[in-house]
Amino acid sequence: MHFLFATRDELFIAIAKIAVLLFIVLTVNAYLTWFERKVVAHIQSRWGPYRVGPHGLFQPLADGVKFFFKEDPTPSGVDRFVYYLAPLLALGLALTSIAIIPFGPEPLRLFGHDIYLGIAPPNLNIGILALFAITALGVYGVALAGWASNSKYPLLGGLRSSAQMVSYELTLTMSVVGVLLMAGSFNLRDIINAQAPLAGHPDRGMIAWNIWPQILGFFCFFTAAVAETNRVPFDLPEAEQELVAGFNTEYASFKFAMFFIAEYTSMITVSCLCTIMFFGGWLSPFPASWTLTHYLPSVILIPFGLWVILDGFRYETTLGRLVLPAVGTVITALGLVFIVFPQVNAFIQPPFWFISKVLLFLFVYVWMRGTLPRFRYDQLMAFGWKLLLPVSIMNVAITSFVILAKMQWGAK
Amino acid sequence: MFFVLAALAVIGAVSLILQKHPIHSALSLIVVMVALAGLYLLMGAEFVAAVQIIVYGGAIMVLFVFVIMLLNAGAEERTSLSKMAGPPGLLLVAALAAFVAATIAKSGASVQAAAQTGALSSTRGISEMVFKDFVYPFELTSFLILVAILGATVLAQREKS
Amino acid sequence: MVPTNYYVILSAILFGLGVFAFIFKRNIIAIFMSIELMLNAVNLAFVAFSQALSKLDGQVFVLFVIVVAAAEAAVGLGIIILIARNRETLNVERVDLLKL
Amino acid sequence: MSAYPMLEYLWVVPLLPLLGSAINGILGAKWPNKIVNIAAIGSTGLSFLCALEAAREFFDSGQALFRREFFTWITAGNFRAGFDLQVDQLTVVMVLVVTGVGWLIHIYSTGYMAHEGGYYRFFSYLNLFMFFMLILVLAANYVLLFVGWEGVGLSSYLLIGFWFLKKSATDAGKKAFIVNRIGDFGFMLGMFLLFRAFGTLDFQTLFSKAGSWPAEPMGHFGTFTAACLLLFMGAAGKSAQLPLYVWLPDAMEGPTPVSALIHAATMVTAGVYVVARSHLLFSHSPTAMLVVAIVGCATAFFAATIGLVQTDIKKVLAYSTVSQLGYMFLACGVGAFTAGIFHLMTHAFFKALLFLAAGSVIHAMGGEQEMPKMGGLGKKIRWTYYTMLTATLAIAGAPLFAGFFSKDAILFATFQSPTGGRILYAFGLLTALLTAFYMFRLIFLTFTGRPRYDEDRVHVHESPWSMLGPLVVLAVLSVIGGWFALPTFYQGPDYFANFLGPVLGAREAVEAGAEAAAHGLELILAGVAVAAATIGFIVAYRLYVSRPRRADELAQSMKRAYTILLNKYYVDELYAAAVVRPLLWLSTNVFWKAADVAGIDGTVNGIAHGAATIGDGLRHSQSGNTRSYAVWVVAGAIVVLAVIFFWPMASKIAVGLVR
Repeated sequence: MHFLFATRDELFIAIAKIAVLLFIVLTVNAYLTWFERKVVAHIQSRWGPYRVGPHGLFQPLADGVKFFFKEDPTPSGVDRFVYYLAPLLALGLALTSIAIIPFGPEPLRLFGHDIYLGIAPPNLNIGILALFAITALGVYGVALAGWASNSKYPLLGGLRSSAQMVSYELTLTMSVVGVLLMAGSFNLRDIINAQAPLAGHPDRGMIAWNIWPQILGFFCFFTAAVAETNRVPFDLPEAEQELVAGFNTEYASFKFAMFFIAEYTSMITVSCLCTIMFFGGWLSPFPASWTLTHYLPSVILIPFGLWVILDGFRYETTLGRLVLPAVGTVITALGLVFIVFPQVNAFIQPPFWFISKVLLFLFVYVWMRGTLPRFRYDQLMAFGWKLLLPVSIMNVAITSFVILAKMQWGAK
Repeated sequence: MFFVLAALAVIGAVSLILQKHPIHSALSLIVVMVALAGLYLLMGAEFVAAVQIIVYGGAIMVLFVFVIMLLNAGAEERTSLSKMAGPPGLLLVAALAAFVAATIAKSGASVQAAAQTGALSSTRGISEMVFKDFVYPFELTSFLILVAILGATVLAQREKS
Repeated sequence: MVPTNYYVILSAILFGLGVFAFIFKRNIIAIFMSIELMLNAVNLAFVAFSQALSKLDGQVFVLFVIVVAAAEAAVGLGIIILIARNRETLNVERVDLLKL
Repeated sequence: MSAYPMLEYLWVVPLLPLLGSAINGILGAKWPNKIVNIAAIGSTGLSFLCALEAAREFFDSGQALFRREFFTWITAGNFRAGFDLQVDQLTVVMVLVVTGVGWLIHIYSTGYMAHEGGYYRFFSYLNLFMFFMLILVLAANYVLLFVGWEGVGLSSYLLIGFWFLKKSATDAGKKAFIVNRIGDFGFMLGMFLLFRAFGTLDFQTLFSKAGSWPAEPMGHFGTFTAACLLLFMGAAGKSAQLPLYVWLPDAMEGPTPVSALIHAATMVTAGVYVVARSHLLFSHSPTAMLVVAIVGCATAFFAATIGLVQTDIKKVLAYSTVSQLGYMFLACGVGAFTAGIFHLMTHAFFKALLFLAAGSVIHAMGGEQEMPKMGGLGKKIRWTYYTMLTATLAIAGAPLFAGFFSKDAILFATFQSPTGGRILYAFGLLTALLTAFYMFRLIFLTFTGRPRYDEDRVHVHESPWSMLGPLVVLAVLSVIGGWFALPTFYQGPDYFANFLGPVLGAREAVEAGAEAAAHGLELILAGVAVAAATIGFIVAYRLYVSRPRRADELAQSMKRAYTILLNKYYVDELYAAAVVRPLLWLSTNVFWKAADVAGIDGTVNGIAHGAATIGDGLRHSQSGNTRSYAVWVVAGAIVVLAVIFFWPMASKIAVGLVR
């Protein structure tokens, strides 16, 4: 793998990709907040954001604006360099990690170039390792933030989070090893393809996914991932009751936003990872022979769009009556497009599955936040070191043993 | 690309020396390590690069930062001796670096001659070496780590009094 | 293709800087870090030669070095914490019980 | 060959005792005596049976020599010493004697040592001895033989010093060891010489080569003579011949079974065995033969004279052993190797018996060894008495007892031997007389007459059957042990000679021929010997039974001679004056005071002081400042690098290292 690009076009393509991905990710982030608030609200039988825009759809925008124009005080006695560095580090690393995720198998042919979905080149042999490397560095953002803001709550928060992250990183890595053993490669694409039906074997759809043999690994991985992202129930670094807001107490407005975005971005990353590692990435859960399932995107989109339109007509505010139908029509149109142009449909399949799985995981995140209580710190550590790590190591042992056994007694 | 990374590394090292505050030194050291990782990638040693960042960047340096935070280490104060130590030390080191460079460069020339830069699938090859040729050293290192864990635990725990 | 010598010389420079840091710094943690720096320089040389000879041994050795460094860091930092506890300072010039 | 499993697995025979020794030595400490017995007696008994089976198979296979190289032990250049065992008639005799008698003595010891501390230790040593002895006799080359040789020396040392709290015992052990060293020195030199001459130490090849060499005429001092004399030096050490006999009497400090097994029956006969084993070499060198004969004869007479006046029952037996060994060497010296081995065998029987019986007496007396404090025991301990009487008759050469035949054969051979036979014969005869005298003296003093001990303090009691059993068996053997040679008296063949014929070769045939010719002569000589023995008996009877006071008067009348004898010709004192004291002086004044204290210690201390001063100077560079140390390290590194850089050779090396 080399850094220098062969042609200028490649450079441009790369930049373009980055721009697009950034836009998507940030938007998704924004609406993720909305989504989260809504879901949690409904879990707690509230309405959630409702004022700004229909169903509070414009809430994220409002938040963004607020973040921009809010006063941004820098506390006295902070270590300025580090104080500014920390959020940049956090956000930068979080966004970088997205770059490694591949979103679709074959390239999109545009202007005579093969454009792969995903920024990293498809032959990135150390994909998962690189990802881990980046997440490993992610600790600094939090730790430094906590240290730099020269105040005791952040310091404690920073200490906690760095300790927690370092501890759970082990589990995170170990629990993936099983998958890597089965795939025999670090390359994320290879890992997904390893879950695809082998040539000459019956296509068994989701049966071939890693989730079944690696159920233990998945459990460990997801838990550790949640801890890595400092989410409930492992969000001790920002445990309001104990230490105001943890490491980012002293951060305001945009720098705070950075941490915020970083957190949600890493949520997305982790969801993508879960999808790739255990849920067959962009593979359809159904055997390819079930051709009808190819129309699932449309089948989902069109009714949803229609419902949105209807709902829009019945909405209280004028804005709502304008916006919602528009959104609805767009969605419906998309669905129709998929039906009309089969090649588009064919191309859309993998990303569709990928995204839907990711959304599922994001929902799980939110769901957990809505339901689970927070750990106590000692519980957290004990859980990480005494349960997760041994289990994941055991998982590695079992997996390797099974693989060896298969090699030995050539079971199929 | 090489020169960018090399410059980055050297700058990091220098700032490691010049920074007064340990945490800044730590940060600059992290810079050095990342730069080195980049160099490894440049040389096609992907696995090593990844490990370099994961272990050095993600574990060891975190440990450093952690300890610095824990001990709340302040900026170091200069003393006459250390002022004195500067120039001669610089001389010594210059000589050392020069010698090392020159010596290895001399040998490096012959190495260059022998070098056929074949792209080797590093990760697989490394794994095979580690678990075939170097399996006993590998086991030994694992034992070493165990010892280190115990040692660290024993050292860091407060005596129950 | 960057010639091996460049890498080697770079590693030499880094090593030298590490040594200098070791001599020059007074904060024990910084000194410890300078050791890590030296180790890194050596690793660089290892990888450079392994690539030059297209042998993997060098990289394997780097792995071992990293492992050892990790162990060393764990123990060393434990010791540092002890020192900080007992001597209330991190300045090596204050830690001079050996002096007679 | 697999038809003969025991021969195939010949190594089992020596291994079994080693096993027993190891087991007892390692585990025995915790065990009750019974289990130790099982381990010890079981192993030796088994190896006895194995030996029997091996012998049967050997004769069954009907080959002259069975030889098997089990594994190579040392190879250097063209030198090879393997763990090679061999079996031939001579070996068979030795092995059977060793294992058989050894086994009996083991059994005996269970009774005798029953109340001793370190029971397991004793048996461990004893088995160890058996192991080495078997190695010695089974070995098929001089090196392995030497291993056994040293091994028996070691175990003898251990056993003599068995009661290591008794200073006299440990001293005796050391003495035995050191004196043997002197002999072994000769032995090794002999081996080296042989190797240099023949390029091998393997019996078969060595002898076949040697056989082809011409014999050296009398008085000529060539390879054979030198080698033989050196070997004989070793033999003399091991078999307690003049002038190296001094350790044997002291060795009586060991437990009596040890004296019986090692210092009477087996180990001390190793020398004779070696001489017989390398008879080919000896028969190539009449000079050496003569020396052997003379030394043997002298020892026999000399020891006998000392034996006359000893009062310690075991000492008497010890000197008698020495003199009997002299007989054997005499036989070898005059070329009657068969007779020598024959006497070796019979002697093993009756001398072991004597010692065991003596042990039984001591046991009965509760540890008393002085004959003047005994007397009249005959009625109290009948079995011991009769068995010992048998043995005495045997050693004194009473007709139809074992000793009679063997001794007779020796004397006859001596008489006939061309070189100075008559004189040697005379001394031999005299010795026979003396033997009879001191043996019967022992018997009378011990078993007859009035008790001279405090009756109500010492409760004389017969020994347990575990001790008496072996006595009886040995008694039987020492009666019938000589009957191989019985037929010779009516012109029949000498079974024993014919039996050993294949090994001891041509010379025997000649002798046999001569024997046939001079049959009448043999009868006469036998008569003379018996007469001599009878005289000895009568004298003893008159001195110690009919007129007890006479003995003391005699001692008074010839006081000087008596004291000389009583003090063993002052040989020990002589050695002390001639050898030990000069050595002591040398080692004290030269080696210790001059070389060690002044030289070595001086140097060492000087260095130490120098180091101290230097360190005193240098320690001020120890600022206790870590980084200053670092600076020094760096400086050193720079120096090294400079060397590597400016010195092309070194740079090459550096490149090599980098590669």
